[in-house]
Amino acid sequence: MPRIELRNPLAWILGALFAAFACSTSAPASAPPQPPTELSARDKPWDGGGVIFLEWTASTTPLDQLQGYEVLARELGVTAAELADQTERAADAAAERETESLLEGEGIAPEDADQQARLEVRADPVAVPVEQPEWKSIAIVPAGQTDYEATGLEKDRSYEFAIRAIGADKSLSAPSASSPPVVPEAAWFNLSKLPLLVALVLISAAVLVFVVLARGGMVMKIRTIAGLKAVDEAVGRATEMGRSILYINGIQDMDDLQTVAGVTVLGRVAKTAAEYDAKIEVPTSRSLVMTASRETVHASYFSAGRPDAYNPDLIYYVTDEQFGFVAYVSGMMTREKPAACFYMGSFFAESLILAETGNSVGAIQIAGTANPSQLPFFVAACDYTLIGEEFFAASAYLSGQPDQLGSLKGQDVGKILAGLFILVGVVLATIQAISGSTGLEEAVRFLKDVILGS
Amino acid sequence: MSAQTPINPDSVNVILATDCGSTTTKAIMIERVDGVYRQTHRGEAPTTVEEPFANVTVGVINALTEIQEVSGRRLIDDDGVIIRPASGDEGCDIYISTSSAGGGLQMMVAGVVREMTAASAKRAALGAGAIVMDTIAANDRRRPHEQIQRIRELRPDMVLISGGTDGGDTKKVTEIAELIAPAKPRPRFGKSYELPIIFAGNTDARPEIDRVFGSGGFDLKITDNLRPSLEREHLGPARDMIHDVFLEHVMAHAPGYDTLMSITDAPIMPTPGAVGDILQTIARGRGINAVGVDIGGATTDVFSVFDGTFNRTVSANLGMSYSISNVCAEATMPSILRWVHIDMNERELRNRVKNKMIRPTTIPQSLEALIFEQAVAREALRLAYLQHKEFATTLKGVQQQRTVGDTFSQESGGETIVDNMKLDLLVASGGVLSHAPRMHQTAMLLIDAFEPEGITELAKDSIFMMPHLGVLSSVHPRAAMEVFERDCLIYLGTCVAPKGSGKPGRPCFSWSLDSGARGSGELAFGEITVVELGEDETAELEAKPARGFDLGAGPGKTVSRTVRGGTVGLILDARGRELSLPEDPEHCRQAVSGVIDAVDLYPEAVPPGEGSAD
Amino acid sequence: MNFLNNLDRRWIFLAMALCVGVPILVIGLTGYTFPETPTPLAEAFFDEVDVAGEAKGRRANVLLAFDFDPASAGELNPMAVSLVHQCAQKGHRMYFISLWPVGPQMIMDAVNKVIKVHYPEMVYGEDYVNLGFKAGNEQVIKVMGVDLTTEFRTDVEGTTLSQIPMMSGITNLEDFDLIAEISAGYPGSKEWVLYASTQFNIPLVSGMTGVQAPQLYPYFPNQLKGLLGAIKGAAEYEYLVNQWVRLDKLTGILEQAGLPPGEAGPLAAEFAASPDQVSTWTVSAAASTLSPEAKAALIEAATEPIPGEYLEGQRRMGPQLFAHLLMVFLIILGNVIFFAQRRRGGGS
Amino acid sequence: MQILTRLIPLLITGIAGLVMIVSAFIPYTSEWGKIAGQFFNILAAFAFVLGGGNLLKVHLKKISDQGAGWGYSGVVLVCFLVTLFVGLFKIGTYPNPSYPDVHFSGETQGTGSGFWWAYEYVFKPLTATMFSILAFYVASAAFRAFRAKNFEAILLLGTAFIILLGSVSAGVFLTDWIPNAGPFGDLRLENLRIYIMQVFNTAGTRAIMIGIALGIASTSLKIMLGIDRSFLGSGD
Repeated sequence: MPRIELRNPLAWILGALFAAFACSTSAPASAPPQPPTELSARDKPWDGGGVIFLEWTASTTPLDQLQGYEVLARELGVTAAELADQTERAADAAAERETESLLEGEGIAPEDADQQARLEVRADPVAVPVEQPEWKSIAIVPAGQTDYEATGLEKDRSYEFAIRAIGADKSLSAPSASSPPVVPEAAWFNLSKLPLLVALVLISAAVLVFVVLARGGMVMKIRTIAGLKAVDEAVGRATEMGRSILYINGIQDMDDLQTVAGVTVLGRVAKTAAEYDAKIEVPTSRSLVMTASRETVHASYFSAGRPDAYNPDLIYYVTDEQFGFVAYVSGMMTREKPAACFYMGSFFAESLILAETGNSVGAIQIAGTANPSQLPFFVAACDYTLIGEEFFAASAYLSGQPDQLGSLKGQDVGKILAGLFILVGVVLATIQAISGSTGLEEAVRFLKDVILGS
Repeated sequence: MSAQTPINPDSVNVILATDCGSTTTKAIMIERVDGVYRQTHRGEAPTTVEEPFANVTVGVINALTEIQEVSGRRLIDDDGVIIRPASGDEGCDIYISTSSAGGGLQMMVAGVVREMTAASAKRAALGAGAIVMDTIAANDRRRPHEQIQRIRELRPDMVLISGGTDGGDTKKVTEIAELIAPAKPRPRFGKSYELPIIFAGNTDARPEIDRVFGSGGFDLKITDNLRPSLEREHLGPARDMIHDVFLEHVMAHAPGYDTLMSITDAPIMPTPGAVGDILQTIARGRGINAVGVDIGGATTDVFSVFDGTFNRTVSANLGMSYSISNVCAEATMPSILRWVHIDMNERELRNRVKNKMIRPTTIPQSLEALIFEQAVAREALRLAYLQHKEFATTLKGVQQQRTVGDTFSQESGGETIVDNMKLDLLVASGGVLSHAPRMHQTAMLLIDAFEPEGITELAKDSIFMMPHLGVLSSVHPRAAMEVFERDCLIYLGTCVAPKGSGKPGRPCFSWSLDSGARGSGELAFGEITVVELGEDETAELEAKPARGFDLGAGPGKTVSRTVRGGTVGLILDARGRELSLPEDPEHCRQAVSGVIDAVDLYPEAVPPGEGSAD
Repeated sequence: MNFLNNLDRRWIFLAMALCVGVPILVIGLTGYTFPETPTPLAEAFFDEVDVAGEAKGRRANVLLAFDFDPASAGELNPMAVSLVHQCAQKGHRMYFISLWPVGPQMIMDAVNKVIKVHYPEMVYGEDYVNLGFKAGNEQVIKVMGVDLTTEFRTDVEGTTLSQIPMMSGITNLEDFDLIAEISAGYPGSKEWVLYASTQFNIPLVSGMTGVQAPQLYPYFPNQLKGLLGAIKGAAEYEYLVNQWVRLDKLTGILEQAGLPPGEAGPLAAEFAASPDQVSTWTVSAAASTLSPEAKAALIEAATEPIPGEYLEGQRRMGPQLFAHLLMVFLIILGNVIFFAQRRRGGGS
Repeated sequence: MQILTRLIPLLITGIAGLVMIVSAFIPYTSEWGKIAGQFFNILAAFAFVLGGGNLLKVHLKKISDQGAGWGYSGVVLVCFLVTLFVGLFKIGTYPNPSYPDVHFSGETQGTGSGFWWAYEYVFKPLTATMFSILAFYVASAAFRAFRAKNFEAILLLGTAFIILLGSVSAGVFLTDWIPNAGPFGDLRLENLRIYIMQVFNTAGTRAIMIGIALGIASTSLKIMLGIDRSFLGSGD
C-alpha cells in the first residue's frame, strides 16, 4: 500500500476515495456479480445452420469488477436417431452386465453367455432414461461485450441459452433467465458463401463463353509447352533404344483431379507409343487408376489403328503403399532401364527418388504435377516439367480442340480477376496502414473475412 | 580404278578440274603464279552422257580442249589422253572431277524414327552429296503397303538403312529391312546390277539384316552405326561408304565413267558433296560459320557450317525454272509481290511463270521481268533457308541435363543450330544470283532472303568453281583455299544489320568507319544505305546500336570490327530483324521503293520496246 | 577435373553416408548435442500448448492427431514425443487420433516412450485416450466438427466411448481447447487448417515434414498458431520443452517445500539457468529455508540428465548439420567444375 | 454415342459434380455431397479386391513365364499371401480383455500380434529405408543441378545456401555476431531463412496455387460438361 502524506483536506478526500477503491477491489468474493438480463437468442439468417446470435443487457455490476461473461447452452429434445443410439448403448451395457453375472454366477461358457445375455436383454428391453440435458459452457466473452455468435450447434435442434457474469475474482453470478428455445436452422442458401458463388459463376461463365466462342471459330493460341512437345521425342527415344516407356500416374486415386489429368496425358503418350510401336508400361498404385488407364490406353491403341498391339498386362496394380510402390518402380527402372519416364499426377516424397533413379538410368523424363512442394525435385532431375496449371492445360494442348483451348482462355479471365482482387486488396490495405482510416479498415476486413473467408 | 599416285603438294604447279553437270561440263585450270595458286583459264562443253556419245569423257576432253586453246598450253595428247605430269608448257600435275550428270546420286534412306535415326541417315546422305528421294521410317504415318508401293516406285542408286542405337532396337529396323527386301527396288542403271544397300544401324541387328538381304538381288554393305547412341551422331563412316558405293556401283555403270574414274587423281565426287567439302574446309580454316546456297532451275541446295557442324539440304521443289510454279504456289503470289515496287498485272505474271516453266533457259528480257524474277528468287531462297533451318537441328531424343537455371526456360532438343547472328559468311551461287546484272541485286537478294544479323560478309561464286575446289581440297587443301579466296569468291561486301525492331524513324544505330575518316552516320529504323568500300579494302567499323537493338555483342552494346569491302561495299541495313514489310500493299510498295532507291538497285529505266520482247 | 566432371554419383552417396553416419556414431557415444536457438515459430507452438485451456479456466482437452507413418517418423517422431511430453507435464487431457492407417502405431510409440515410462501416474481413459485411425481423410475432420461419435464409436482397443470417463462432455471438435497435429502429407496439416481451424475457430498447432512446411507458412500465425518444420523445428521445440519441464519440476519442488508461488517461479528459473552451480543454491538465502529432502530433490531435478528420447530431435541435428554442409560443399564444387569447364570451352 | 461406355459415365460425372457444387452452397443438400463421397469410398474399397486380384495375376503370370527376374515375383506372392493370412486369421493376436477366451476379439494390429510384428520389424524399417534414400538423391541432384548458369540460377543458389545453413547450427554459428535484437537481427541466417520461407516462398507458392486452383476449376468444369472426355478413353 502506498504511503501518502496527508497535508491538506483535498488530500484527505482523495485518500479516502482511494482507500475505498482499494478496499472494494481487494475485498474477498463476498458478493458475486449481478447476472445479465434480457437475453435474446435468434437464428442467424441465411447461413448453413448451426449458428445462433445472442444478445443481452450487461450486468449491473460495474465493468471494472467484471472479468467477462460465460455463455451457457443446452440442447433441448433428443432426435430419433439419438434416442435409438442411446437405447443401443443402454442395451449394450445391460447385456454386458448380464453376461458378467451369467459368467460369474452360473458358470456358463463365455460364447454362450454372451449370446444368452443378448437374448435376455432383447426379451426384456431396458427403459432408456432420457438424459436430462445439462448446461454446458460454450464460450467466455470479454466484459464489454454483450453479444455472441454461438457456432457449431447442431442444426434443426432446439437450444436454450443462458449467460453468467464472471466477477474479477472469478466468482460467478447466477445464470440469467434462459432464452426461449431457438433452432439454428439452415437457410436454403448459405449467404456467407455468396462471394464464392459469384467467383464460381464468373469463372465458369468465362470458361463457357470462351468455349462457345472457340466453337464459333475464334482462333485460340496457346504458347508452346516444351514438356508436351517432347512427348514424341521421348517415345521416339524408347523406340530407337528398343526399351520401354514408363508412365506413372501419381500415387493418388481417381478422385484426385491430378490423376485424371495424368490419365488424359497417358492417352496421348499411349497413342504415340502405339504409332511408334513402342512398349508402354504403367504400374499404378491404385486399382481404379489401373482400370481407367487400361480403358484409355486401349482406346489410344484403337485410334492409332493398332488394337492388336494393346497388351493390358503392361498396365498393372502394384500396391497402395507409397514406399512399397516406389521400391517396386525404382527397382524396375534399374533392371529394365526404360528410355523414357513420365510422371504425371500427384506425387509426394517419392518424386525425387523416382526422378533421380530415372536420371541415373539415362531416361528422358517428363514430369507434371500440381503439388508445389514436389516441383523443385522434378525440375532438378527431369528433362521437362509441367508446372502446376501447365499440367492441367495439357489435355487442351494435346487435343488442340478449339473448345478445350477456349477453356484455357476462360482460365485467364479468372487469373485477371484474381490479380485484380490482389491489387485492390494490397492498395486498400496499404492506404489503410498509412492513413489509419477506420472506414478502410472495415473494407479490408470485409475483403479478408467475408470474401476470402467464404 | 583411278590412277591415284601419291602427290607431293609442293611440286604441283598445274591443276585441271572438271565438273560434269547434267547439261554442261565445266573445266578450270589452276596454276601456281608467283608462289600462289590462281585459277587462270576455264572451258566449257556440253556433257556427253546421253546418246549419241554416251560417254562422259568426250565432253571432258572437249572442255579441256577449250582451255588448251585459250591458254595455249598443251593438255591433251594426240591419243586424247591428259598429259601428266606437267613439264614446261605441257600437261598438268593433277586432274580431278566431280559429277552430277544424269541427275547426280539418288538415294533412298530409311530409319526407325523419322526425327532420329532416319534424320541422321538423311543427313549422312545429303552430306555425301546425294539427292534423297524418300525417307522411310516406322513413324512416317504410312501404312506398310503404302511404304512398299513407294519403295517400288522409286529407282534409287542405293539405299541407306539406319535404325536403333547400338544395343537398342532390332525389331523395328529388321521390319524396315523386311519392307525393302521384298519390294525389290530396282536401280537406275544397269540391268544386271545389284542394288547396293548400306546398313548403318544397330550393330546387334547385323545378323538379321544379313538374313533379310542375303536372299539375293542386293549388294549389302555394313558400316558403323551412324547413331551409336542417341546422344551422338557418327556420320563419317556412312558417308565414306556412300562415296565408295557411288564410285564402285553408280559411276561404274554410267556411260564412260569407268574411263573417267581411271584418269582422275582423286575419287570422283558428287557435285554437291564437293561443294559441302569446300565450305567445311573454309569454315574450319578460318574458324567461321558459313552458309552457302546454290539455286538452280529445279532445286535449291543450302549448305551450312555452324560451330563445325555441317548440314546440307536440297529443296527439291524450289527452283527458278522447272520448279518456279511450285515456288509461286508455296510462297503465294502476295508474298512474292511484296518485293515488287512497280505495278504488275497478276494475270500477266502467271503467264510469265508458265513460260519460264516451258522454256527454262530463257533469261529476263525486260526490267519488269527481272524485278519479278528476283522477287521469286527471294521467296525461293527464303523458303529453302527455312527448310534448312528446320533440318539443321541439334540431335533429337537426347536426355537433357537440367540445372536450376533452366527452370523458367525449358528448351527442348531438336532446336535449329542455324543462328543468323553467328553467321559470318554467306556465299551465293546459281543462275539467278550469279547472273544478276548488278552485284547490288545479288547482295540484296541474299539480305532479303536470308536476313543475316549482325555483321556478315556476302560473297558469290564467280564461275561456280566450288565443286572443283571441293575435290581439290581433298588432295591439295592449300591450293583449294588460295583459289577459293582469290578467284572463286567475289566479295560483294559486308552487311551490318542489327537484330530487333522499333518504330520507323526512331534511331537504330550509329556507325563510323576508321574513326570517321571514311565516313560516319546514324541510321533510323527502316533505313538502308550503302557505303563505298572497294574490293580488297578493309576498314575499322564501330557501330553502336540503340537500346533494344543487337549487333552481336548484346542489346545496345557497341561493336568494333574490321570489315571487308567488296563490289557493292558496306551495306548498312536498319530495317530490323525479323525483317517485316508493311502488310498494306501500298505502304509495302513505298517501303520497297525506298530501299531500291537507297541501294540503287535498278538504275536504268526500262528501254521501251525491250519490255515486250516475247 | 575430368574425374570430377564425370563423378559417379556413388561417391556422393558415400560422402553423404559418412556425413550422416559418423555424427550419429559420435553423438550416440558421447551424447553431445549442438545448442539450439528457438525461432518464434517454435516458441509460438510451445506457448500455444502451454496456455491451452486457460481461457476457459479448465484442464485442457487437447486433440493430438498423428498423421504420419514410419517413413517420416525419423523427422516427426521427436516432435510427437516432445508434444506428448509437454502435454503430460502440463497435465492436459490427451485425445489421440490418426487419419493415417499406420498412425495408431505412431501414437502407441509416443505413449510408450513418454507416458508409460515417465508419467506412469497417468491413467488411460482419464488422462489420455487413443481413438485410433479413421479412414476418410478430410471427411473425418468435417464430421468430427459436428459430431465426433459418428466417426469414433470406440477407442483403439474397442472400448465404447461411453465407457471412457474422459469422453464425457466431448461431442465435437469445439469441445477441444487445442488441436495439435503432426503431419507427413495428405491428409494432414492443410486439411486440419481448412476443415478444423478455419471452420470452428479452434486453435491449431502443427508439426510437419520439411517438404510440407513452405506450403503452410502462409497460415501462420492466423490459422496455425504454431508451426514446427522438419527436424530443425523438432529440435527447437524439444529444447524448449526440456527447458520448461525442468523449470516446472523445480518450481513444483520449491512450491511443495512451502515457497509462495510468486517466489518459487523466479527462483526455479535462476536454478534452471545455472545447474552447474547447484552446490551454491542450497546455501543461498532464498533456498536456505528448504528441508534437506527438498534440497536433495532440487539438486536431483536440476542435474539429472535428460532422457535420451527427449533429445532425439537435437541429436538428429548433428547429422543434419554435416549433411547440409556437404550439400553446400557439393554445390560449390559443382559450380567450380562448371566454370572451369566453361572457361576451357570458351577458350577454344 | 455408346450408351454404356460414354453416356452413362458422363451423366454420372456431371450429376456427381453438380451435387458437389450445390451442396457447398445450399445447406439443405449438404448431406448429398457426403453421400457422393461415400459412394466413392465404397467403390475404392471394392477396388482393393480388384487390385489384389491383379497383383496375383501379374505375378503368377511372370512366374509361369519364368521370364527375367521371376524370382522377385515369387517373393512378392509369398509376402502377399503370408501377410494376408496373418491379417485375416489374426495370427498371434491377444484377445480383447473383455473377451479373453475369444481369439478373434483381438485387435489385428495389436502389440505382439503377427501383423504388428511384420509391421514393426519388416514394414517400418523398409519404409524408413526408402525414405532415407532421399538424402542421397538430394545430394546428387543438388550437385548436378545447382549451376550458376544465369541470373535466376544465382538467386536460387544463394537462397539454397541461406536455407541450408540457416536450418542447422552452422547458420547460428556463422552469423552469431549480429545482435538478435538489433536492427540487423533479421539478417541472421536462421531468421533470414524463415523470412525467405514466409515471404518469397509464400508469394511464389501462392501464385502457383492460384494458377493450379483455376486449372482445377476449369478442368472440373470441362469434365462435368463432357468437353474433356479423354479420361474415359476417347482421347483426341
